[in-house]
Amino acid sequence: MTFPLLDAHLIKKDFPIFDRVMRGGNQLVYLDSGATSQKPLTVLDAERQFYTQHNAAVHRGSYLLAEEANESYDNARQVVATFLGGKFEETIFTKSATEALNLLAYSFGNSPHGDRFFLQPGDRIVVSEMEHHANLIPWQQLAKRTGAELAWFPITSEGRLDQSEINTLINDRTKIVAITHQSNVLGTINPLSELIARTHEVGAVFVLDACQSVPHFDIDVKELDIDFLAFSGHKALGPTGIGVLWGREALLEIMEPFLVGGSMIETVTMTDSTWAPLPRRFEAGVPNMAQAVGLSAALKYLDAVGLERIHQHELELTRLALGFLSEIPGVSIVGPTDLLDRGGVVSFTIDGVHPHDVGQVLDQHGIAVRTGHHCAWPLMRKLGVVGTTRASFYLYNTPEDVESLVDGVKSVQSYFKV
Amino acid sequence: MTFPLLDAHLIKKDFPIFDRVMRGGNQLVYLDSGATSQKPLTVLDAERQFYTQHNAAVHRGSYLLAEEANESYDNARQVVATFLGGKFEETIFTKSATEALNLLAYSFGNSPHGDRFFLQPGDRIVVSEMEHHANLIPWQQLAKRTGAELAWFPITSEGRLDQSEINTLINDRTKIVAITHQSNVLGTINPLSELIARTHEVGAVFVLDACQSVPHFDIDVKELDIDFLAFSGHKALGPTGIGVLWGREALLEIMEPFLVGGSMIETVTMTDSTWAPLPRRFEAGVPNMAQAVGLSAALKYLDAVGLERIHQHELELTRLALGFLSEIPGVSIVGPTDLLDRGGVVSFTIDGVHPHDVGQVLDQHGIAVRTGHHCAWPLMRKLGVVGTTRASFYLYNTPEDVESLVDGVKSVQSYFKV
Amino acid sequence: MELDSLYQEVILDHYKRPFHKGLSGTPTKQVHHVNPSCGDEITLNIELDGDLIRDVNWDGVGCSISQASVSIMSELLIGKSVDDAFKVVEEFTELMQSKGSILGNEEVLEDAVAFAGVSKFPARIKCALLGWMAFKDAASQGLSQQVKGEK
Amino acid sequence: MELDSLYQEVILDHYKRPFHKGLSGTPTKQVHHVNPSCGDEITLNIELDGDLIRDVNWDGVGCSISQASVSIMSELLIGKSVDDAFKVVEEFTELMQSKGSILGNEEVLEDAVAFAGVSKFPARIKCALLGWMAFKDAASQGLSQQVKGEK
Ligand SMILES: Cc1ncc(COP(=O)(O)O)c(C=O)c1O
Ligand SMILES: Cc1ncc(COP(=O)(O)O)c(C=O)c1O
Repeated sequence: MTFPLLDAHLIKKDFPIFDRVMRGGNQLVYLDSGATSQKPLTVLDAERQFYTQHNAAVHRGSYLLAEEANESYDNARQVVATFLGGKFEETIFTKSATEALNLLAYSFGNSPHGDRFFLQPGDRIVVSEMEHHANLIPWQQLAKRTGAELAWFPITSEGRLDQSEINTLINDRTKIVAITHQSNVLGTINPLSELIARTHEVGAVFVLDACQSVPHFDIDVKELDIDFLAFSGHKALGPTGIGVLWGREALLEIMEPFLVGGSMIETVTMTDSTWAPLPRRFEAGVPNMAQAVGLSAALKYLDAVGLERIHQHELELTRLALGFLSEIPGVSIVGPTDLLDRGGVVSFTIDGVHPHDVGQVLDQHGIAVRTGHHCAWPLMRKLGVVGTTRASFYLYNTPEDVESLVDGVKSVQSYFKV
Repeated sequence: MTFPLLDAHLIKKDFPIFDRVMRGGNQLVYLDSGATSQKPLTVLDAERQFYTQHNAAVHRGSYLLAEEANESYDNARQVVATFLGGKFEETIFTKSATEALNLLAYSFGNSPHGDRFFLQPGDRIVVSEMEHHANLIPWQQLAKRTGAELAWFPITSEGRLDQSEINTLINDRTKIVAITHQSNVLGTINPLSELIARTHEVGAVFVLDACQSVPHFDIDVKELDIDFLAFSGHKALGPTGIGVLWGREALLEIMEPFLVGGSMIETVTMTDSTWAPLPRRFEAGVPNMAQAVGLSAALKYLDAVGLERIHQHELELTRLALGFLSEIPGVSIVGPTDLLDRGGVVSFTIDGVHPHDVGQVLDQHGIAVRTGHHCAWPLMRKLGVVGTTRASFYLYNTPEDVESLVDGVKSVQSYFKV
Repeated sequence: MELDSLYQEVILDHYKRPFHKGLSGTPTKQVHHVNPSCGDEITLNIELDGDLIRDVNWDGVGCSISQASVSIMSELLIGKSVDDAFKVVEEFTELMQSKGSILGNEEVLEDAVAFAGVSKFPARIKCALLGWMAFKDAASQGLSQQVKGEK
Repeated sequence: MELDSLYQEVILDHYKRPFHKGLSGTPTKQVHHVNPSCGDEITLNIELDGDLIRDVNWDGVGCSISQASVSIMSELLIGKSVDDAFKVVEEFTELMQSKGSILGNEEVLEDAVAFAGVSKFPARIKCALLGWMAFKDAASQGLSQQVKGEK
């Protein structure tokens, strides 16, 4: 088997965790990058370099270290902005995608009556049935607080977004459409162009949950013509504790702040405050500086390898996995079984064995997969499963990892005698 | 001069940044720990160890790495809880003190009508005139959103909390009292016992902004009898991107969630969700695991040195600084000039030189101080200054650092010919 | 193999042929518990006659550990007084938290000692405890209901 | 000494004896600008006669760099056309962003070239620009006010 696209064996060497020995004395076969990715040394070194050379509070000092900290933090923001195809001012650091999506929901909820983002009974927010809880519950609760209605795109039995009712679902009263780019359970990549066009036709804003896309394939916010995007650093080779909200400048500028406190103000009296310009208006307090620097090192690493190559590599692994797994009697793929509009996530079930037990036996072989509802309970119910076993691939996974998975699945079956 | 309390020269060696060379070829004299502290190697190593050995998403996998990540994260929480004198369930990781305080304000704001934390016109929130913006603006904006009234303790000309009107300020309609433990500008430590007693007498909750106390002296939430506490890891030798909210279990349990998404739910349907038990209810999404681990290493380091020794050491440095600085003609101390109820923060002004210019000249000597309004604009206005120059001490500061500061101040005066 | 200490024969047997599964009778109290991290769910009925546990039956979805655990528990607790049952629950909880350091008292726990190996797999402890926590909840509520004469 | 490249003699002079400080006259437009990180504030008046800048005066608090900068700027721009003034502002902004790589065109900037050294101190660039940004704002607003005939 030749994988000319990417030498994942070589890439693995950049990630110290692959030296670990797992249960049963096995090497680590890490197939849970959909939950969080491993970190290359360059990211850890970038963080350490910040702490040991340039650590100071940004925005707050005029001494040399503070200047350097500012510069590091600004450079990190510029790297992220460029990576997304957006502007410096449009790129907000949060602690996670979850915070980024909550920021939007709370900011909209803070809008005064009559404002563009003000929501009231009769207004509509549209999501889909395949959303991660992080892109469902903030909107669900915003709807509850404001009296707006929550509507959603159903999915087809194959696990694709059913856009047949798009024009009735996204109607004139719709203010927000929030959809995932790639399902973290099914691997489905949602075609966005019609969704976005329709959203803008009715004057609504389009929010993209890009947690599973930004780390895995090339995207450009301007080309997509979206209004907001959220992703988490830890799924993109970056540190924990950092996420990004990208937003169209003209929209961010008229939005209410979310977290309030130091560094995001213009003037403050006891009874009133005015807000700093973008991007600081949305970053209260001493920010997660080291994590921003780490994330920028991660994105540079991804850029150096090449997002298109990474995507193709993951697709090859997915092709292998889908092929092998669907040949095993008793194994059912959950989600699309072809490679059309699909990323490197493969969910499956094994007749007679609960996903948790599948994961346990695989763990004994050093194989790390995710099992359960994957923070997408409504989707599980719709699919009629209690959970799935999910393998998710990344640039450091090799064809041998897929073989290990397939062998592991067979040993699950023999262990449980199914 | 003998400093038997603490060998800060030895401690400095644990902090790699002190090897840096600053402007003018000078060694780093870091007197800005009030803004952010430097990090000992042990903290950086703890984070790296997590990433290279145990990195996986907590709460979400049943494989070995995920078990280890869970254990690391749980242990970190237990260390913080013990450090504060609180319980595991009461200790919530946030990204910063700013987020922790906003969490409270938003959670209270989400309370349904009739609930304990529900606010409406006629209700009162009490803060003080010496609050950092992070413990002022969240309450100010909450008051605006709910129609509640914001009231505040004034300060005396010496820079102490004026508690003479305590019984009229904290009245029967008061729901929340939020006060800083130690002023980040003046160094004043606020005596809390009467405040807390009065707060509880009227049935309100007491929120302590402990950003400047938790890193510097021993505190125990049970002994203090407070209801909520917030602090930031980065000011306590810990990483950026981590903060803590501690709350009384019985109160946290009846509070509405703040950030919503994965890991903080019990069940989810498209239209409704129920919430996980504490502490997870307040931690949505994949958490800042590595930063939590780093913070716990920082608190262990502080514990090993001893908080009481650290506090006494800082007081000695403060005594020196106050003594030397107040002898210089044209230099005025802003804040208490004695050591009663005081921490290691010394703010001052120099006649005829703007704080920004003071900081610039000090920087040329390798001395890092903070200048400006210190995120406490209302306090600056009350004190009638445009800003101050602030030196803040920590366990790695030596008497020589104070001497450098004093020499630096004199050279500022000669540079500007004042 | 390490795995065999987790998946004892008796556990796999109960998983395949669970006891007291299927809701029936006229419960003194019914409770519904969920394990949010993996999605396991259980509905559990308890039938009390004063302090006596006349019946326990249940339905739910879950992994082998959670299913077998509630099956073995039901078998073990039916016919006991609530007081005695609570002692068994306590003993079982202790076993689960032992990180493999104890083997469990077979006098008290009977077949449930088979779960001793679970305590070495932190992620599975909640699976094993799900049914027991549901039972504890149902029994406490059932008791106080009777006291209040609500039955 | 590095510091002397920042604090040129002419800057310190203007700081001690600022020009056009004190609000006066009947401004076409008054603006108030703030530097949130350090708390420097400026109120700036502009008096226009069509396209001609008849007067600039100001008041405010701030460091030597911000005070001297607005003093030198006022002196420089009074009597120019708004168009010409904007070119000077642009040239000055460019100098500030040059990180010490250029010296500044003395023909255009006159005394303001003294601020070339500021560009090597990132934290001070905003101080130097505060007055200039206020001027730009006031002039644009003043112009469009005249066009709309609101004056
Ligand atoms: C007293 C006080 N409260 C709150 C804060 C806010 O902390 P952070 O910016 O880390 O959230 C600070 C520090 O900036 C502080 O000194
Ligand atoms: C599609 C999707 N959206 C949102 C999230 C939430 O990301 P985080 O938990 O890092 O905030 C995740 C990952 O957990 C995800 O896969």
